[in-house]
Order: sequence, then structure tokens, then C-alpha cells
Amino acid sequence: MKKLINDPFDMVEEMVDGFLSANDDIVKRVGRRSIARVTSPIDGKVGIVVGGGSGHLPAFAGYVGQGMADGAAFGNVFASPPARPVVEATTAVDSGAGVLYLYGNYAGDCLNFDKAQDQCREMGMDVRTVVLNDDVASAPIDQADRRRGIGGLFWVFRITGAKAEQMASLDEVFEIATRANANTRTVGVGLTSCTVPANGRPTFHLEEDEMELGLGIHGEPGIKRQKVAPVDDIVEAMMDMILGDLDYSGSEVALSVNGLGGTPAEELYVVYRKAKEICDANGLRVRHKNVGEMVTALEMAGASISLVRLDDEMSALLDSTVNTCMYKKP
Amino acid sequence: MKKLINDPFDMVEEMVDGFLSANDDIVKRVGRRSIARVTSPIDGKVGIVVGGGSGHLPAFAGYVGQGMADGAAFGNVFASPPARPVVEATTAVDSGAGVLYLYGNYAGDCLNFDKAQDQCREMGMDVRTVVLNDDVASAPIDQADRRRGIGGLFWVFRITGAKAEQMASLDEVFEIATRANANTRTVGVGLTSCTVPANGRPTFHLEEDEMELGLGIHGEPGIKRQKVAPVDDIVEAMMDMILGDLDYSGSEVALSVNGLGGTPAEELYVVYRKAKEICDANGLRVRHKNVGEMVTALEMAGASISLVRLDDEMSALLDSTVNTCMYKKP
Amino acid sequence: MPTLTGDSVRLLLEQVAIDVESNKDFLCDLDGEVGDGDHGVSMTIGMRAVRRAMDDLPPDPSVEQAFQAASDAYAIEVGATIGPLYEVAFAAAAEACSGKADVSSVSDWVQIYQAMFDAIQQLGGAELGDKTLLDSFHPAIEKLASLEGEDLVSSLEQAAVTARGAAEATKDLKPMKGRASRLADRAVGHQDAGATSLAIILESVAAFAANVRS
Amino acid sequence: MPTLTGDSVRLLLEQVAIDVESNKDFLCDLDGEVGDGDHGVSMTIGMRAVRRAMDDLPPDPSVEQAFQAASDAYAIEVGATIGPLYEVAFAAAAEACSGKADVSSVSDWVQIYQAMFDAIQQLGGAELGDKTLLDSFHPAIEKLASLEGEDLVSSLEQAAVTARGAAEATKDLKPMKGRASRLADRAVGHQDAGATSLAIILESVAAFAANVRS
Ligand SMILES: Nc1ncnc2c1ncn2[C@@H]1O[C@H](COP(=O)(O)OP(=O)(O)O)[C@@H](O)[C@H]1O
Ligand SMILES: Nc1ncnc2c1ncn2[C@@H]1O[C@H](COP(=O)(O)OP(=O)(O)O)[C@@H](O)[C@H]1O
Ligand SMILES: [Mg+2]
Ligand SMILES: [Mg+2]
Ligand SMILES: [Mg+2]
Ligand SMILES: [Mg+2]
Repeated sequence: MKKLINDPFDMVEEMVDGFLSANDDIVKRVGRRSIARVTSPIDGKVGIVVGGGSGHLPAFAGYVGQGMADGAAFGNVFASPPARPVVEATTAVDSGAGVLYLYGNYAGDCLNFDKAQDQCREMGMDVRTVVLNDDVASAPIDQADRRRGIGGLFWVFRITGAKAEQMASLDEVFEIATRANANTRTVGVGLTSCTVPANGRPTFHLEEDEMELGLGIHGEPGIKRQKVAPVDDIVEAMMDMILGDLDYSGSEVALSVNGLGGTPAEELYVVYRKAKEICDANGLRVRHKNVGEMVTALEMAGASISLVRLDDEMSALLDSTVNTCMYKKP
Repeated sequence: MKKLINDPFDMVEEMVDGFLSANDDIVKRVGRRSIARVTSPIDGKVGIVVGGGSGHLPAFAGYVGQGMADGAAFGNVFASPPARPVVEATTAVDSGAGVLYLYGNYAGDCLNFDKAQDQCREMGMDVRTVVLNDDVASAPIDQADRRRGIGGLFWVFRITGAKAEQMASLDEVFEIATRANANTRTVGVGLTSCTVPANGRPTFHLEEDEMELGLGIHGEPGIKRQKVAPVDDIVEAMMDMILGDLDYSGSEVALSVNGLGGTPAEELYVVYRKAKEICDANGLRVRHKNVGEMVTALEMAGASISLVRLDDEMSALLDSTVNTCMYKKP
Repeated sequence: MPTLTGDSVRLLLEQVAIDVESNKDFLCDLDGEVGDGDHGVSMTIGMRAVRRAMDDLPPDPSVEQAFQAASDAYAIEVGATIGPLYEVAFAAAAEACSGKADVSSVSDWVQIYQAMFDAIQQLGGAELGDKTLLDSFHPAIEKLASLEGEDLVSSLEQAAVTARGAAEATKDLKPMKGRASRLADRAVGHQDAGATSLAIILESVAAFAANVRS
Repeated sequence: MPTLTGDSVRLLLEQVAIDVESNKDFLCDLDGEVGDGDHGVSMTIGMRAVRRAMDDLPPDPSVEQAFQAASDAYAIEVGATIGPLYEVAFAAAAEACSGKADVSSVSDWVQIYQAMFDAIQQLGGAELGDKTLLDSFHPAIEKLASLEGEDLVSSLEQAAVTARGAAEATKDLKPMKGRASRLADRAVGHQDAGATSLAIILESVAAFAANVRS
């Protein structure tokens, strides 16, 4: 394992230090592993708190800022944060208007965020939660509550954050998060493993000619290991899974191609080209798009495609200005 | 080699298609391998044309947009574009106020951009060039004209683009590009090789415990191969080279940590933490900063650190809004 | 018969921490086959925090204090699934020892283990057979309970041996909870990481007790 | 004595294209040792464009037309350092053949090669010994010039053999131009990629001419 780190057990600590130092115009520290916008709490605004394991930047802390989240909690690499930093972030962003938790559906995150929610409610804060589960490959549609949250988190954070920025109520913010999540689907593909720094060895092994379809964002094996193929074929398989899972017909959509960490932007654009072509062929109007790294898995090579079925409100919200630590748009 | 591509010889073509499709709010195609802002030519504005080999995104095309470049030419992977797309981009952005070429100092780029410049001048356009050479490791200071351009290109594009956006004259834009370049220094370090798609095999080989100091952005071997070390030591060595090459004492600076493609953002923040600490210890005031991928080398693992000695004008220019395909700031 | 006072439990937990960290890579590899490869790391982070917490205990701590400090360490440093599970487990152990000057009989340890087990099951909601640490813990506790009144050291050893065997037997289980559950049939044949670290902890307890006697 | 008309030169360039592409990986490896690993790719892209250009030539093209089309192909598709160098080289070859119905004598080929060499040197500004393609080209041209009036096929063959030997001998040179120059001493011991592809082209020309005779 070769990484630009010191002691692997210090990596998250040092990363948080660097992150805060590099983004001090947007965020402040509110605990050892928790941050909030410098302007938090914002009078009358519902606070959005996101979080999860480290190793997924820009998710989660990278999305704190105007138009997305208000606070975030950092976990160890690929491990949900404990309740404490979540409580710290919640306390820091709560203006009295309430706080919404948004995170991916993993057992650890559910346990820890629920505990934080309980504690914060006991302290008198109005906290609600929407657990995100966009990953088509992780369970059949009739067990959607077992699906995990991956690259589509980006869109739900973005739509919900834009709504909260308009000073919507907690009910409204909760509702749109639920709606955005229900209309978001993602499928990923992995070409290589990643290495958890404090472990030091790749999590799994793929042969030189193998890829994993349906891969998550932690290096967990996907649903199917197969031979690598021309990317157009791979994208077709991914889009088939997405389009077969939700009725997008005739909709406006948001389309994103997310790099898992080790795949160059050049390849992501090649993926986008084909995904867009398939949208066009299916009569979907791509109104919003994003190509780049949104929810990563350390240095894993691979990509995921997310497709959101938009309605007018979601589409309009995506036009708003966003200025977070790692995602900005004038 | 595992990449998300079809025929490797079609990759650049397909990447350009995807890039244009994903960024059609900002750029338009003006030739098979050339783009310009949708608004080009902008009345009275000096046009900035950038370009170079593919495989370096966001450089070069990713920087076309408000506050940076007006047009770009795409070459094959790691190969300068021929003159023709440069001429196409120049023609598309020239409003009569003149055009400035900015690119990294490589023999191929110099040959092809010079030829394009000659052709455009013959057509009556006022074209000038500043060749960028921020890479401290690529030649001694007394042979600075042999130094190549790497991660610091970002800052020169940004400062010059901001100036041009203010409708400055070609003389002024040329002058500030020259000044920004003269005040920018970069040192890179590589941990793994990358693979040119149409070649299919890694360009070079590093052992599991080796890194290359002074590595460029094409997978060319660096100046020194050494054992990997804790990142704090690596950053110290890099900063020593930078601080020893230009007198930064007491200055305001812009500091960036650029990922070469395969290194996760988490590690880049660990690098930033130490680099910032060294700036602080040396009395340098970090006024502008950027951490992320700016000038990459396909999927190579590694990073570069750039430091710009700012004056008041450059510093103020960096406060302006920027909205390019791959770099945005409200 | 070794008498484990609060101060002995402090040392015991430091011993456990060493044994868990020694198996970091092994536990990560097990987790990597079907999970996300971090179990050894999470347990090491937790156990390092436990060791720091033991250092910070007041002189002559109670058994309850020692376990509660371990719970707090997991609560603050670990996260993941395993963090809250061991947090409640150690807290339950502390409660089970409330007011006790030492834990020296088989029935003391049955009580501790059972309290830990119940807390984990309550929080995590897994059933036996779901391929979790419950599957190595449960048979070990049954074994220990069957030895009530017998020699503590040999009883703890037999419980640990049972746990190790049961951890190995998780290979045949199809996971229903946690990350691995998404893999369904592909997980069959792989040994559960959490069941394995639990067995390592039980072995560590037995070995520590054995050393106190000699 | 083979008579190479414009149409033969069209076929000749298609042959050269095949031989260059067949050595793509070898040329990339040479470039990767001290450069950026793309030389085989750049030459393949150029030569594929040359083949398409040959397809698009009018029936019975002139020698000049064939070479000029190759120049245009390099100009449009290649870029890099090598693109402009072969662009001007093929353009110079075209000019050298201007008005000629065929290129069949050793002195015709000396003229062509010398014109290519001069154009490359003028544009690239390299000196002999700088570890560039000039270093395999130059001795080959000298050899060919020394054989004026002799049999074309065997003369081209001897020139090609000389080029190959000289390409191998670039191992001992310290590069002064281009990317490799930054490596200075580290480049010694590595064979220059551009000198090698030049030698491959010369060999291809010789082999083609030999086939026409038979
Ligand atoms: N609901 C649960 N109840 C009991 N144990 C569980 C449960 N979910 C997971 N586990 C245990 O946790 C282990 C995984 O822990 P770890 O890798 O540290 O956490 P994560 O799954 O968050 O990465 C599994 O091997 C399993 O034994
Ligand atoms: N100035 C020059 N004159 C002649 N040949 C040159 C010059 N610079 C480089 N070359 C040749 O070009 C080869 C490299 O070509 P290539 O790898 O395709 O381009 P790049 O260096 O742009 O990647 C070198 O091996 C050398 O033979
Ligand atoms: Mg985990
Ligand atoms: Mg090149
Ligand atoms: Mg795990
Ligand atoms: Mg090259």
C-alpha cells in the first residue's frame, strides 16, 4: 500500500484538519469530528446534517455549504461516525427550525444517527431523518428498504439543501428529501479494489480482466463479477437496471456519472456520452447533469450512474446557487 | 489495463463528445477537437486559448468558461494538439481584441501552438503566447526556460482569465500571465504509473515501496526515485524545493494541492495540512487555496503542490467569480 | 480460583486490546471477503481507545467502572455497526457487575456474558443464524452456563473453545443482517468477522484468567 | 530495378503504416523508459490517418500527391512533437518529387530522404547526437548516398540496416532535446523511440521495394 499519509490511524484526524484549513471560508469545526457552516445556526433555517464513514469525499463533509448541508460528522474510514459528532453537528446547526438527517442506508449509520436523534430530541431539538437508498443493485425493489445509499446521495442532498435554503419548514424539507430519494436510482461498477489505510491490504481482488457490477462504495463485493467489456456495453447494462427499476418515461431527469476515485475524468465523460445517448433514445430530457467525483470509495477505479426522475419543483431547485466546500455552481 | 472505454483509439473522440454534452451550458464545439464558450466571441474581450494533450482533465478544456479560458484544443492522450484545432479555437474566440495562448512548456505544444499562431497572424489576428513553466524539478533555475508546465497552470489560467474577463487589453493580459507564471512554482510526486489507453501497458514501473519525486504529468520519470516516506516528510521535501527556488518571504500566497488522478481527496487534504503548516511557519499568508484535481495524469497516484507569490492585483483577481466546465466558484 | 477485582478487569481489558489488535489484519481480511474490510480496523480503534481509557481510570477502580470506561471508549471512537454494539455490551457488563468487588465465579461470568449478549441482540435486532457475532457468543454462553460451580479458568477456556468453533462454523451460514446480507449466497463459505473477534475476546479472557491463577 | 510510380508510393505508404503499427507497443515501451510512453500510439494514429488518406487519393496519383497526402494526415491527426516533424518531412518528400513520374533510382531516394531530414532538422532544431530520430536517419542517408548508381533494392536495404544499427546506438547518447532531455544522465542506456520508428520506416521502404522487384 502506497498512500500520501503518515500513521494510518492518524489519517482521518489529519484529513479533518486539512479539510477545515482549506475550507475555512465555508466551514468551522464544532467538535473533533464534526463541522458546520461558519454561518450556522442560520435564523429560521432547517439544518441539514449529513455524515458517514470517511473515504467518500466529497461525501459527506464536502457538501457542507450554501445550497446543500449545514453540518457533517466524520466517521473513521468506511465506518459510520458515532453518535457524538452527529449530536455536535446537530446542536451547531439547529436554529430552532429543526434539523433533518440525510445519510446512506447502512446498518452502522442507522444505529449511530438514530442514537444521535434520540439524544437531540431529548435535548428538545426537532430532528427527523430520511435514510437514502438509491442503489438498485443492492436489493430487489420489493425490499427497497434494504438498499444502500451510493452516488445518488449527491442529488438528494442537493435538492433538499436547495429547499432548506429557501427557508422551507421541516415538514417541507422532509417531504422533498423523501420525494427526491424515492425518485433516484443508481448503479455502480468497480474495476479495482481500494485499500483501507489502517488495514493496508486491498479489500478484495479482481483479476486483470474482471469487473464487479453493482459494487457499493466501500469495496464490498457487488452483485455480479464479470469480464470487462467495452464501456458502451457496461453502460447499457447499468442503464437497463436503472430504467427497469423506475418508470422514467417522458420525464425530465437529472443524470450524473460519479467517479469512485481512481477513474480519470476522461473515462467518466465517455460513460456520460453513452448514458446520455440512452436517455435521449428513451425520450428522457436531461435537464441537470453532473460528471465528476461525488461519492467515492477511496482510490477504487470505477463509476456509478445516477438518474433522478424530476418534477418541476425539484428541477427548479437544482437551478439555484450552490457553494459548498467541494461542489460549487454560481 | 482496465478502463471504462471502448476502442482506445476512439477514446478522445468519445470523451470530447461526452464533455460537450455534459457542459453544453458553457461550451460549444468549434471543430472536431476544439471548443469555445457558447458566448464566444465576446465583444471587446481578449480571448484566452489553452490546450495540450488529453489525459489531464480538468486541464485543459475543463477550464473553459467565465473567469478562465475562452477556447481550448484537445490533443490525443499526452500528445499536443496539432495546429488546426488551435486555429479553430482562436478563430472562434477572437473578437478583434486579440488572443493569448497559454500552455505548458513541452516541445510538442510549442511546435504546434507556434504554428497555429503563425497561421492566425497571417489571417490578421493579434495572437500572443505565454508558455508556462512552473515545475521546479524539471530543470535548474538558470535553465528555467526548459522547465515544464504542471499543476501551477491552474493558477496562471485563473489569474489571467480573471484579468481578461475585466476587458483588459492584450498587452495587459499578456503582462499578467507572464507575471503570474514567473511567480508560480510546483513540485510533484508520483506513487504509481498511468497507462496510455492505446498503449495498454503502464508507462513505467514503481516498486511497492517506491515513489518518484519531481514527476511530471505524463508519466515521464521524475528526477529522483526514492522509498516512500511519511507524507509529512515528503511534503517537507517538496516545500523545500519550492521555497528554495523563489523568495516568498513575507508574501501573500496562493497554495494548491493537486491530485494526479488516482489519489483520493482525503490524502490531498492531509498533504494540504502539512503544506499550510509550513507556509505558516515561514510567515507566508495563504490568501487563496485549492485542493483537488487540477492538472492530472490519467489515473496516476500522486500529488503536486503549487505556490504562487501574490501581489495585490493577482490576489484581487482571484476573488472574482469563476464558472468553467470543471472549476466553479460563486 | 482467580479473583478478578476492578483493577484486574482493567488489566484484563488491556490484554483483550492487545489480542484483538494482533489480529487486525486477519479480521479485516475476513470482513473484506463479504463486507467492507474494516472490521479489524474498527476493533483496533476501539481497543486502543479502551487502553487509553484504562490508563485514565482512577486507582483501584471498581469492576463496573472498568467496563463502563470501555463502553465509553467504544461510544466515542468507533462508530460503524460494531461501535454501538460493543458500547451497549460493555455498558451491560458494567451494570451486571454493579456493586460487585470482584468477578470470580463461573456464574459471575455467565451473567456478564449474557448481559452483553442481550444488549447486543436488543440493539442490533439480529436473530441467531443471521451470521453475526451472536452466533459465536450464544453457544459459548450456553457452554459456560452448563459449567456453573466449576473451576473458572477451565470453564472460561471451554467457553472460548466453543466460541472459536462456532465462529468457524459461521462459514455455513447465510447472512441476513448488515452489509454482508446483500451478498446472500455469495457469503456462504466465508467466516463472519464479528463472530471471530468475539471468539478472540473470549479466548483472551480465558487466557488472562489462567495467568492470574498461576 | 523496381519502378515506383505514384500508385506504388501509395501502396508503399500503406505498407509502412502496417509495419509501424505492428511495432506500436515496442515503440511505446521505448518512449516510456525516458519519455511519456506515447510514441507508438502517436505514430500509429498518424499512420492510420495515412492509410485513410491513401484510400482517398484519386486514381493514379502522382508521387508528390501521395507524399503530400501523408503530410496532411500527420498534420491533422497527430500533434505531439512527432506530428509536425513528419508533417514537414512528408511535405518535403512531396516537394522533392514534384513533377517526377516515379522514384526509381538511388539518387531519387537520397534526395527524398535528405529533404525529409533537412525539414525535420529545420523545424525541430536538434543537432546530431541529441538522441533524436536524426541520429538514425543521418547515417542511413550517408550510406545511401555512398551507393549512388547502384541497385536500388540492395541500397535501400543497406541504408535500412545502417538506420537500425544507428537507432540501437542511440542507447549511448545523452538526450538534449525533447522530454527525455530533462532526464539527462538517466536516459543513457535507453534506445530512442523516434530513431527506432524512423529505422522501422526505412526497413519497410526497403522491403517494399524488394517485393516490387520480384
Ligand atoms: N445487527 C447485528 N447484530 C449483531 N452483530 C452484527 C450486526 N450487524 C453486524 N454485526 C457484526 O458486525 C460485524 C461487522 O462489523 P464491522 O465491519 O466493524 O462494521 P460495519 O459492518 O459497519 O463495517 C459483522 O461481521 C457481524 O458479526
Ligand atoms: N527536436 C527534435 N528533432 C527531431 N526529433 C525529435 C525532436 N524532439 C523529439 N524528437 C523525436 O521524437 C521522439 C518522441 O516522439 P513522441 O513520443 O511521439 O512525441 P512527444 O515527445 O511529444 O511525446 C523522440 O524519441 C525523438 O526521436
Ligand atoms: Mg464499515
Ligand atoms: Mg507525448
Ligand atoms: Mg466492516
Ligand atoms: Mg512521447
